[in-house]
Amino acid sequence: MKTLKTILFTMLILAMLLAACQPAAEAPTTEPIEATEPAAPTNPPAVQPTNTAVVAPTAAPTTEPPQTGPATGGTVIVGTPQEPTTLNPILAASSIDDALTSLVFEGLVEIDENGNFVPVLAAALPIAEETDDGGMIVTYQLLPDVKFANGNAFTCADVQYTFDAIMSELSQASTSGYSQIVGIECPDALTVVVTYEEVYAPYLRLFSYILPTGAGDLATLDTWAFNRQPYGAGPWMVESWTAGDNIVFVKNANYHEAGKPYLDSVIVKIIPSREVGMTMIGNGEIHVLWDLTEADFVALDAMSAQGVAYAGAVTGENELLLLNFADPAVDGPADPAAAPHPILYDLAVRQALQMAIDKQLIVDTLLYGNVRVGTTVLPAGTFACPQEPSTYDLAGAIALLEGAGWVDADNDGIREKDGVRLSMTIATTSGNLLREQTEQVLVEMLRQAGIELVIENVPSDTLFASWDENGMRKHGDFDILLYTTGPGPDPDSHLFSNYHSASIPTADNEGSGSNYSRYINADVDAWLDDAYGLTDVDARRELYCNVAAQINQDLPRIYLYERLLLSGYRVELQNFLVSPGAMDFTWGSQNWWLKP
Amino acid sequence: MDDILNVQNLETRFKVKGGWNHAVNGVSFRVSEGETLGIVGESGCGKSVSVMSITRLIPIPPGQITAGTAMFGGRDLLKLSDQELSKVRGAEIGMVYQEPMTAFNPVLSIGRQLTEPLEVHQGLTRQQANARAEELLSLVGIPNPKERMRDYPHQFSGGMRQRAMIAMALVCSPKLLIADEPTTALDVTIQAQIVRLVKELRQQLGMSIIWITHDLSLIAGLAHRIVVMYAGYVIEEAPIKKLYANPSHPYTMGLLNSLPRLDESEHRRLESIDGLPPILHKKPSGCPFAPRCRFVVERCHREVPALLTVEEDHRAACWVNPHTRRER
Amino acid sequence: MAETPLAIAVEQKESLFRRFVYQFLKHGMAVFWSMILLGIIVLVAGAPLFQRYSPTDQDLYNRFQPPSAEHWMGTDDLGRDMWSRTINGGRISLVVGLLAMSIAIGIGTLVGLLSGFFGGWVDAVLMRLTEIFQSVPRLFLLLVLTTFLRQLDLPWLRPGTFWPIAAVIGGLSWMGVARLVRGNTMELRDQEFVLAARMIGVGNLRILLRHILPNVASPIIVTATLGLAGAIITESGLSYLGFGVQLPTPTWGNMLSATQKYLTSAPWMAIFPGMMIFLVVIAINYLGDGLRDALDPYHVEKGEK
Amino acid sequence: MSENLLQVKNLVKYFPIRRGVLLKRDVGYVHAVDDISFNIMKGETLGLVGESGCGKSTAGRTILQLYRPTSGRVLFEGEDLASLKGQALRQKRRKLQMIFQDPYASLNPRMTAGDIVGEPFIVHRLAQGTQVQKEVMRLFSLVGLNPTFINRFPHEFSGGQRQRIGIARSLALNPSLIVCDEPISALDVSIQAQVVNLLEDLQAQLGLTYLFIAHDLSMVRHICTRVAVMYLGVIVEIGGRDALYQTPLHPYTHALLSAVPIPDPVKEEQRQQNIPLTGDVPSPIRPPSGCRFRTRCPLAAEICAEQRPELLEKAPGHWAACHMV
Amino acid sequence: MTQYILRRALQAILTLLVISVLIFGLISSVPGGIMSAYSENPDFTQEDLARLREKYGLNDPVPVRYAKWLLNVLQGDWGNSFTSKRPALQEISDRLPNTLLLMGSMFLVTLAIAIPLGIYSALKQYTFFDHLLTTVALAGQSLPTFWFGLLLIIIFSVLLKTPDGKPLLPSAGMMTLGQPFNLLDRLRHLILPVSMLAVISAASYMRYMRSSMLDVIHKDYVRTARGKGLPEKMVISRHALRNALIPIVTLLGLDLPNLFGGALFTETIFAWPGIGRLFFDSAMKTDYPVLMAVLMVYSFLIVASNLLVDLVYTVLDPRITLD
Repeated sequence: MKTLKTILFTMLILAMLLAACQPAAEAPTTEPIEATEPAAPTNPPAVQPTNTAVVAPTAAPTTEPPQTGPATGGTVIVGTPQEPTTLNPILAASSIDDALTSLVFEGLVEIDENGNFVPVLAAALPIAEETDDGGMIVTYQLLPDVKFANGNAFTCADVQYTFDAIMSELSQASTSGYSQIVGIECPDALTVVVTYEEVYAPYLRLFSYILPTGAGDLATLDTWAFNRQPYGAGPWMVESWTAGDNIVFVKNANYHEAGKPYLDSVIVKIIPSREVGMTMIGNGEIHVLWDLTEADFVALDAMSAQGVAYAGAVTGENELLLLNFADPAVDGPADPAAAPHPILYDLAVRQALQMAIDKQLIVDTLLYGNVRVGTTVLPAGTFACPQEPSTYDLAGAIALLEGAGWVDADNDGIREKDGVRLSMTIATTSGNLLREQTEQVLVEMLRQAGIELVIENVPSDTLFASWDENGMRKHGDFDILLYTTGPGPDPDSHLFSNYHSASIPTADNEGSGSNYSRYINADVDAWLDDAYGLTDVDARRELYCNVAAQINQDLPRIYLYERLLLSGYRVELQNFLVSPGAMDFTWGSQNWWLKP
Repeated sequence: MDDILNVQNLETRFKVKGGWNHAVNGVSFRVSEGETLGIVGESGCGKSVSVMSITRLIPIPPGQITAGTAMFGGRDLLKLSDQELSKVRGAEIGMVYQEPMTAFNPVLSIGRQLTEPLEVHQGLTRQQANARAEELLSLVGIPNPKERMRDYPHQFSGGMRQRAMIAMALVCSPKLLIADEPTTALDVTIQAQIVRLVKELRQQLGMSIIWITHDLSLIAGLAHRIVVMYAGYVIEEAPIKKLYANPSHPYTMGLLNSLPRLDESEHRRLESIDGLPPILHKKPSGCPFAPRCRFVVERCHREVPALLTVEEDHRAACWVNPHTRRER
Repeated sequence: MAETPLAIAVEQKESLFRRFVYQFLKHGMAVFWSMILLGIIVLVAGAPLFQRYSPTDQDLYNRFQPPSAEHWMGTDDLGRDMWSRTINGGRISLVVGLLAMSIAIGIGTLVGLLSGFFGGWVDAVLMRLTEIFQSVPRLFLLLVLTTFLRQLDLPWLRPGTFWPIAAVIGGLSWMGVARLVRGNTMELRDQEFVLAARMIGVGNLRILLRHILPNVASPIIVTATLGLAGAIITESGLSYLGFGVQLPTPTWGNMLSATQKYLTSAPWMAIFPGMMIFLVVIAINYLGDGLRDALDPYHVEKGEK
Repeated sequence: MSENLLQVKNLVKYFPIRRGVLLKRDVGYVHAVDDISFNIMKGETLGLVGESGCGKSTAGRTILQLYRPTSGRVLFEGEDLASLKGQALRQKRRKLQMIFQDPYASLNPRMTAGDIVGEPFIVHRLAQGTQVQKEVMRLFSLVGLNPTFINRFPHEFSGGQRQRIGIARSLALNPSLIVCDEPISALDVSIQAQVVNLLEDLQAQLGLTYLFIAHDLSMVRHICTRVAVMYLGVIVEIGGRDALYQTPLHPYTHALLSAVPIPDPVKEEQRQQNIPLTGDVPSPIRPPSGCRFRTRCPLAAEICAEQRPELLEKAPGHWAACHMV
Repeated sequence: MTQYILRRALQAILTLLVISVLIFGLISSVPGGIMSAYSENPDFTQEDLARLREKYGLNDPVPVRYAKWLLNVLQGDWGNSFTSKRPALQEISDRLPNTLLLMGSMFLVTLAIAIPLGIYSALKQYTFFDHLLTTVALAGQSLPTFWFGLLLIIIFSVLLKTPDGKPLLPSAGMMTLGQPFNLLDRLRHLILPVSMLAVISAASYMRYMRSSMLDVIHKDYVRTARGKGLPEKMVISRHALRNALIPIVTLLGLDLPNLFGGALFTETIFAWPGIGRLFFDSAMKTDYPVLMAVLMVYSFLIVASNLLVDLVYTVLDPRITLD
């Protein structure tokens, strides 16, 4: 299908020119940094989805006259709060795993810093053709003369091998998409023909890494030495991995881009305390600090005089409140039909909640005005469906509650109705300062409306535990949750698993699905089912926008603000870019160089 | 005979909560060469403190020596620097303590503890010191001294420990041996052995001895002269036979009469001294024994009695002659 | 000897308590620090009387204000009044400390008394148990247990409150007390006054409660003071690791742990709760010193010997 | 003065020494009291003397069932105390009391003197309220303590006074037999006399019977009517006071007596014929075979190692356990 | 002696067994686990999840899982980490030396500070200096470790700089990355983490040392030593100190479990790749093979060090015999 070719997943630019102008020593300020305009309700779908999603470097380098050329040599030290568990992408389980594997492995097609798919080991973006039986064939032409770090040539066989590995018994990679593949043929060493059983629209996201054929016997995949000492066609190879401390990546001499990488080595240092990480980047003890949050803007700004800049990208995810429609007090799996939530099942309460929350105030203060308030489940990308921002209207919220019968009869500041106190718990992952601040602000805001929120945070593992592990989210054992989620480049799976009634975790489906609100809307179900069979982007978008609008009416979730990916780096490090692909701050690391 | 030690007018006090405890109040005594002096009194009478003050082995603070002289070999011990005093202790004055268990360091071997003074005072090598220590151990009657040197104090029996303690005190051949209730913690048969041993050693080595005790029976067969103390005062002083034959202070009399005797012929009621010895928070203005005394006269409350001569070498600190019940 | 008529004026009973107070007052440092502790307790207990702002009222436009006449200790990351949070935070911290300490002392004393008094298999079982508890690193068990307790839906261990924290800290801190009490009990059990009590027909229970317990009380009280200080610090450590008392309820521990990011930019946020912990712990330690001296029945005699 | 108040028959008390890798088992015993028999007649004072570690205190406590005997019988008023338990024992034991050695350790420092002396009334429900106080004051007067001091704590009393408190407590239940376990050895000389005089007075006044355990032979001679000498867990000699002191039969008694000093320098000078006992007391864990004393005995012969000498009546009322006499 | 060690070893095994049951039960009842990482991902199919559950043996009931675990452990197989797939023992052996280095240095520094100051304080009892030290010690005890650690970093690596503008001391890590091992560098990296713990624990040890010393210097045998004419230095060092150290050794033994707790804070703050952090991470991920292994290793170390303390006793105090 021709239209498929045009599917480019794009993201929104969020340019932030910052702190160069701010005195470093200034105390944290509550004034919003001017970059973002307050999202006025009159704004039409704020910015039409455009390509690129880069936060421009904060400090001066861009304005300087271009250098004669990149310097070679040197070592860059990257701080991360977590240690990767593996460097084999087939086994990768966490975002740090994903990010670091891309130092070693390159794929056929990857997402660049602008959010576009670009060919990497493929000579060009592949061509997809629908077959008569409803299937699809995707043909890749591979770059010639590419060698793996061990000197072996990169060929079609490696693509086949990678596919086999992903599908193998011990693989822990997601097989979604790959499972549609019926076969991979190699007409010649540099041509790869992938046959899909049915049309798989997001096919470009597949094969974002290629394993070398010689990596090992797939029957023992999980215990390969390769998993910690991998080599691929990427710019780096692992020299050493000191458990719990650091991983040293050295230059891949066989890298296919001539003269690159510029650096000699990249060292990843595990720094569990982010505060200490901040002092280290300020001191120049490390060059990059991965995975900062929006709350770190002030500290980052304060360090601009010490040569610290930052880069980030919009991810399309929202920090949101997830409201439970089912009664958590009932033993067993929550079920809104049988036992509706005594408070949250009431639409008026949900609306009042949204109205009583001054999202803009949160953004302006806690986030220093550097992000946008949340308005829609699909804020960015090809399928972006901007929605009216909610209005902060405390009086309106109160009126709504009063109208719905929630009144404060006993004058304790909290409303009641039929003996039910308007009091709910809110849970998020413990130990996350920004989220804790957000929660506390919410507590205060809602108290104004006579709603009580009680904070009961739990370790992230408890919050996100699976069905079998009696996970509170899976079993609906909560009132309100605060966390981040959002669609990937193609919103289908996210919308289906989060809002479709078939995705409510139950004992029957062994807890699969993420519709934790237990939200059921027949229209939404129908739109989502319809969209699945469509290939026309505009038609799909229309259906998805229906869903987004309906969600905002039904309010199973309240979107607080849009999340940002943020990494700090030192200004002497050039070409540091963040790809929104997979939280990938190591994207383009072959181009990194250190200004002397 | 020359005085080997001459203590004059010694005063020692201890700081306690809210004031001072006057433990020793103007005590004077002397020890001649080769003489054994017994210092007798009940617990808390200041007998140990007096003697320990001389070698400054009382804890300072809270202790404080406020007056007095202690001439030993031409020097006043009380005026020596700590360093000079260390050279006297162990070398010229040997000490034996009451509890042989606690007086030995539990974690060092007997041999090690015995040889220490030799190394410090005489600069002997380890071998020389060991040889000397073994010699002493066999002198005090410890069998297999060579092996026992390696033992720790807890491996010795009580009597053995006290023998070893005596050996340790004598290892540098001191001129004066101070024994502070050395047999109190021992059984009678062992006590008899120790007493016999000391007598033999005294004969062999010819040192002077100060023997502090509360036991008037024990000291009767051991000392040449006796000093009786009460509440920090010397209240009677006499050659041994004179004291027992003619106790001249009511307290001494009371003590002697309160003892049951193995040789008493018939049952008699023991004489008890009513009341308790005082703890002196300030120096008394009268005789400290007055509140318990049967012979008390008005003057006793007014004036601290001086040591008055009863007969030659025999002095008692009492305004009354208890035998005649007349004031002296 | 004549019968004594009851009419004789018996000396006034000088209560142990009065004697204890008298002895305690002689310990200068202890008195000084007790006054400070008392002051803090008054502040903390009467927090509503001393606060100008509610500890939870936010003023997001006035975050990170340094100390001023308006906000004596400045404001925190949500523009709340630090003074008010500090004095209110002390409530939970002190209550957690007290509660944890009481639990630890309770269990420890019981285990120690039984173990030391009865000996034999009772002792063997209880001591093995103590050993087991002692052989697991406490902090780690704390983390696992806090998570575990949250899982249980016990009403009185309602997550988010300080109860589970206090219960867990207390439940994992009794081993030292148990050993101490056991040692003391074993010593006392063979003391002559216990034999004497047996001789006059006193039963086990009365011996334990009347003869042994009062005599192990003073080491227990001293340990209790140290345990109190320890529990306050442990709570702050748990908060640092994200396991402490839930926000927005302020405790000194979670106030401190939230300030790491602002140690340089808004140091007052860390200084004040830190200082309170510091003052309380020092005060409690000196209090313990004073108690130890005052509770020693032989204290007077020792001083005079 | 002929009625037996207490009969001790073949009393044995072993303390096990336990050892083992996992399960402890008894690997040996301290033979603290090893088969002793004697009786105490109403109104008399029996002295039990011996050096430290000879088992005399253990014997006293075993008789009172503070330690349960390993074997043997303790007949008190015809009833075997060793077979009694719980309440029955408690009731019976009211007639038997004890005075302890250490006046510091034997009084609970956290109780007032009055509470200590009054406790027997409370646990046996003999009196209540002011009645208890009245009784306590009566006892205080009886032992020569100022009855107005009942609210003082033990540490406010001197050693001698504390011992009086202990005596008052033991008298509360109107006992007929009192075991005095070294009641004066921790006291100063002048105080010892006070306590001994008190004990004698009380005996005369209340018709008490004493088992007087002591190591001080002079004091035992002073206070006792009959004396038993113990060595390493066994009684080596028992007899009337005068007989035993004037004509001791057992070589150990001989040695003991000759070791006791006399407060008279003249007599001491003449008395140079001590029988010196060499060496130390053997371990009670592995006591010598045959006669316990043979390792230190000047008279020891072969038979002493082979056969344990029985306690035989060598003269009327004068028993000794020695092959050589 | 041998018998004693044997008995203690047997007891230790029993203790460890009970501990393992307890911990295993606790861990299994805590929600969260390896599967949550996957169940989060909408792209994971139900079949994928089922396959993974089976692979990790999570379908068995807890007792069966425990039995399997125990059986494997008895054969020397502690299982593979759920996350890194490496043998749990290897995960530990990679980090244990680091923790031991940190704790060992800390111990040494603690004792090096605490013992002399404690002695000095005892000898100068009730002087100004004594009061000062006591107050400082109390201050040290009342500092929450993590807070103190961050403070140290701010002072020594943010505020204080070397003349060429580099931080005076490195804020974190075991070594300067990208350089070969260098002892001086390692020592520089040890300074802050070690002082964070050492200052705090030295505070309490100093107080213990002081009171232990005060107990000892009034003992008879110290007087005896003086009476022998030994110089004061010798009296203190040879006679008093050794006896005063005996109770300190007990404390060291009892303190050990808490020290490992302290290690967690240090390792978190100073990015020290040690076993405390491994514990924390695996606890957060409910990676139970590693978690069990870490806890068992800890417990083993504690039990073993208690035994060691008892053995050290016999060296320090000849009165104590083990049987």
